[in-house]
Amino acid sequence: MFDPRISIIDDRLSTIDRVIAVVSGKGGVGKSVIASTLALLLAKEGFKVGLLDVDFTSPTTHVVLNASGLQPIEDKGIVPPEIHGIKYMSLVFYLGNTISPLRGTELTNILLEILAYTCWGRLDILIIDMPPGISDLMLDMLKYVKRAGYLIVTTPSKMSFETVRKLIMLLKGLGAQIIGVVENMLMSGSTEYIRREVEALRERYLGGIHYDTSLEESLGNVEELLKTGFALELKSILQNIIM
Amino acid sequence: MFDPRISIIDDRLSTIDRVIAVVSGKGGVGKSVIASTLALLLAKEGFKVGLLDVDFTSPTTHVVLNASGLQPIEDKGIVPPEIHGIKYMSLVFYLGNTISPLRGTELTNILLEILAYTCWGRLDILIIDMPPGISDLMLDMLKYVKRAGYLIVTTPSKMSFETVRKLIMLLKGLGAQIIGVVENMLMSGSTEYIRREVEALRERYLGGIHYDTSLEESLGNVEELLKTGFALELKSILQNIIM
Amino acid sequence: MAEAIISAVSEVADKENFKEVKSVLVLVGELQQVDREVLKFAITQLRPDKLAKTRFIIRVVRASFTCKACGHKWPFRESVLQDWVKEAIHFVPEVAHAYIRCPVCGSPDFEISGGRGVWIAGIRGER
Amino acid sequence: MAEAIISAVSEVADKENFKEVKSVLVLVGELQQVDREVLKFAITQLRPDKLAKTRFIIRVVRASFTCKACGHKWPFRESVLQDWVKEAIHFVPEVAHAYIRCPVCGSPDFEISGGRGVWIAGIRGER
Ligand SMILES: Nc1ncnc2c1ncn2[C@@H]1O[C@H](COP(=O)(O)OP(=O)(O)O)[C@@H](O)[C@H]1O
Ligand SMILES: Nc1ncnc2c1ncn2[C@@H]1O[C@H](COP(=O)(O)OP(=O)(O)O)[C@@H](O)[C@H]1O
Ligand SMILES: [Mg+2]
Ligand SMILES: [Mg+2]
Ligand SMILES: [Mg+2]
Ligand SMILES: [Mg+2]
Ligand code: NI
Ligand code: NI
Ligand SMILES: [Zn+2]
Ligand SMILES: [Zn+2]
Repeated sequence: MFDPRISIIDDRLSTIDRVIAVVSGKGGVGKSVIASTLALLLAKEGFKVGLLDVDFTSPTTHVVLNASGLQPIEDKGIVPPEIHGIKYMSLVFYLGNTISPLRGTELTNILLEILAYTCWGRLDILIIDMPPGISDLMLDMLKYVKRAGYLIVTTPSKMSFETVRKLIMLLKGLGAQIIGVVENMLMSGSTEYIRREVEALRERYLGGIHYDTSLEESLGNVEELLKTGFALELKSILQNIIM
Repeated sequence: MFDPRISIIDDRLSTIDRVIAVVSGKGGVGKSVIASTLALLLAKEGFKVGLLDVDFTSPTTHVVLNASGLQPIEDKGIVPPEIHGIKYMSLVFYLGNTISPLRGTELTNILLEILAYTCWGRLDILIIDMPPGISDLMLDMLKYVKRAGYLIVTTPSKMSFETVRKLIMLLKGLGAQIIGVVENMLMSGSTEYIRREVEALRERYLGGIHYDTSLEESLGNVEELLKTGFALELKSILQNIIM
Repeated sequence: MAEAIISAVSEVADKENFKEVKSVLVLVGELQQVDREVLKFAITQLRPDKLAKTRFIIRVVRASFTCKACGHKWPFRESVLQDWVKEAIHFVPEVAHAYIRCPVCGSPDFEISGGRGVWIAGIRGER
Repeated sequence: MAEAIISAVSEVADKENFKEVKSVLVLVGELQQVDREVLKFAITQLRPDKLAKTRFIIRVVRASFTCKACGHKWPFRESVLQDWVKEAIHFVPEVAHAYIRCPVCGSPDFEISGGRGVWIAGIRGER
């Protein structure tokens, strides 16, 4: 038995110049707001950009983008709808507000399905928002999307870096491309703790983003979101790296 | 073929009066600090308490408890080591600082192994710290530990409640026992948003815990941790409910 | 989907050093809701010269679910579902977990034990 | 482990209405690192009267791994591991993912394709 989806994935992704997965291992560090805001920033700069939400049991990028009510079109595959200049794909299109508890084997199946049948067309960059944990979807990305570069997000907390360190070790061990580490939700001054730890692992510390009390209110309002200190700091950190 | 582990789980848990799983669906909301601190508070009040960290790919409760270097004893099963008056079990005992990426089927196997072979002895309460996501381990808890009560944690954010709402709907649909919802990391005033949403779902809003800048530094130092505003607020919220 | 099948068949044919591929057996899960004739037609349109004479046999596999909580098995009956739900399951069968529950115990923790995906179950060729 | 086996066997015997259980075939994964004689002795000590005459046959199943990234299969060779790692794998075989990598591609994404767990593969009795 032979699964034809696997042999078509590289084909489908061949029209995309660069694939960037936003990861952490840890939850709640800001992966989804960073992935969504990065996609918005890139679209505004004139890049052709796609955003894929792979946190299938608890997707959230649609909240940031206010993307409810969108529907993909079926035409020799699935054509993702466009919002704010981003080609956007999420399981939310098919789930509505219901819950879909999914086991790991099912998560793998969904990823394969989406990678094999989504027609992204020509893209400069595809951003992938990853779930927390170091489980099926992380292993599947490493297996099926070998070209992906990893943008790692942590908070200043040792609880958070405890997990991030392990993820970095995994990615390094497999020779995956690590773009660098973003430290999100700085409270007042940086402690330099994360920078030191990241550099000790010989990876790139990209910079810090402060905790921004105006972010929550701006979620769902893209104009407002792009004006927040959060978005400005994210832009200045990634300016020369991704944009 | 018949897996003997499954038929022994109820036996193993039969010496435990109450099982409480700390859940959210969402990551980074404070499940692990709440689960650990709750266990510490209960031990201090004289309860016989156990703590089981089920976030196998990214365990963190050992950071809160400063529980490195502990080892369980094998004696007709696994006897969990005691720390700060808590019988404590985590995969960290066997992983050290290495990373163990695990697929869902493997997570299920580990859970069964631990539930079937850990000898908790007489306990008033066993606290289980759950991973983020609504996947294998959540479904396995519902399948193998039907007696568990669920203590749900959210932050004030709509991003966070987007997922928590779905989890509540799942638990309600299955008739699982929901203890109530704790709102963690309040910044300044409460917005009442979470309370209203929880009550609309006809569940119990237990109270809010403020963001506490002294918490991070106290992690690993149990004396200090129990003096934080975080611990005091957690205690007053759960006083009449769990203690 | 037709592209995926052709690309997979070509890959296997190359690996096996087939001069000619005689026939291909394709199993299509019922949940995929693919029209057999449409798929056959799409394959005919898209196949490269190398597969011009290949016979594509397409078989639909019935869908069924097995509950992981209570063990109950039941068949998929799409008639009870609304159109947009069918459409969603057509795209990703796993979203069934959002809309279908075990008829015995109410659990969403079931396995799609058949009827999902597309499989190339056999390729016959000449070297 | 002996308790688990006895409790499972008793359960099945009740369900099947066995008056007497003749023999039980127990498969023990090599990764479990259980000494067959020790397990046999523990079962003899713990079994209830009902199972007093039952013959327990214990077989060890060799462990092997299959890489999900590259497909390579290889056998478990515990000799290369340090004692405390063996001890850890003895308790939960899945922690092998922290210490062992595929010898071909270096991936930790492998399956323990045999040699884990304890299984009751057969129970023969008289009604
Ligand atoms: N720099 C920041 N300032 C303020 N709030 C933030 C910041 N980054 C993230 N958040 C908030 O933190 C929560 C978690 O963010 P999210 O993107 O969902 O994390 P993840 O995807 O890693 O789980 C959200 O409520 C989000 O709005
Ligand atoms: N009330 C609080 N005040 C300040 N920091 C908190 C509070 N609750 C949790 N945190 C911090 O938030 C981060 C996430 O907490 P954690 O318990 O790891 O969440 P989860 O287990 O849900 O992923 C940790 O760095 C923790 O120290
Ligand atoms: Mg997220
Ligand atoms: Mg946690
Ligand atoms: Mg499909
Ligand atoms: Mg064992
Ligand atoms: Ni289709
Ligand atoms: Ni043992
Ligand atoms: Zn059922
Ligand atoms: Zn390999």
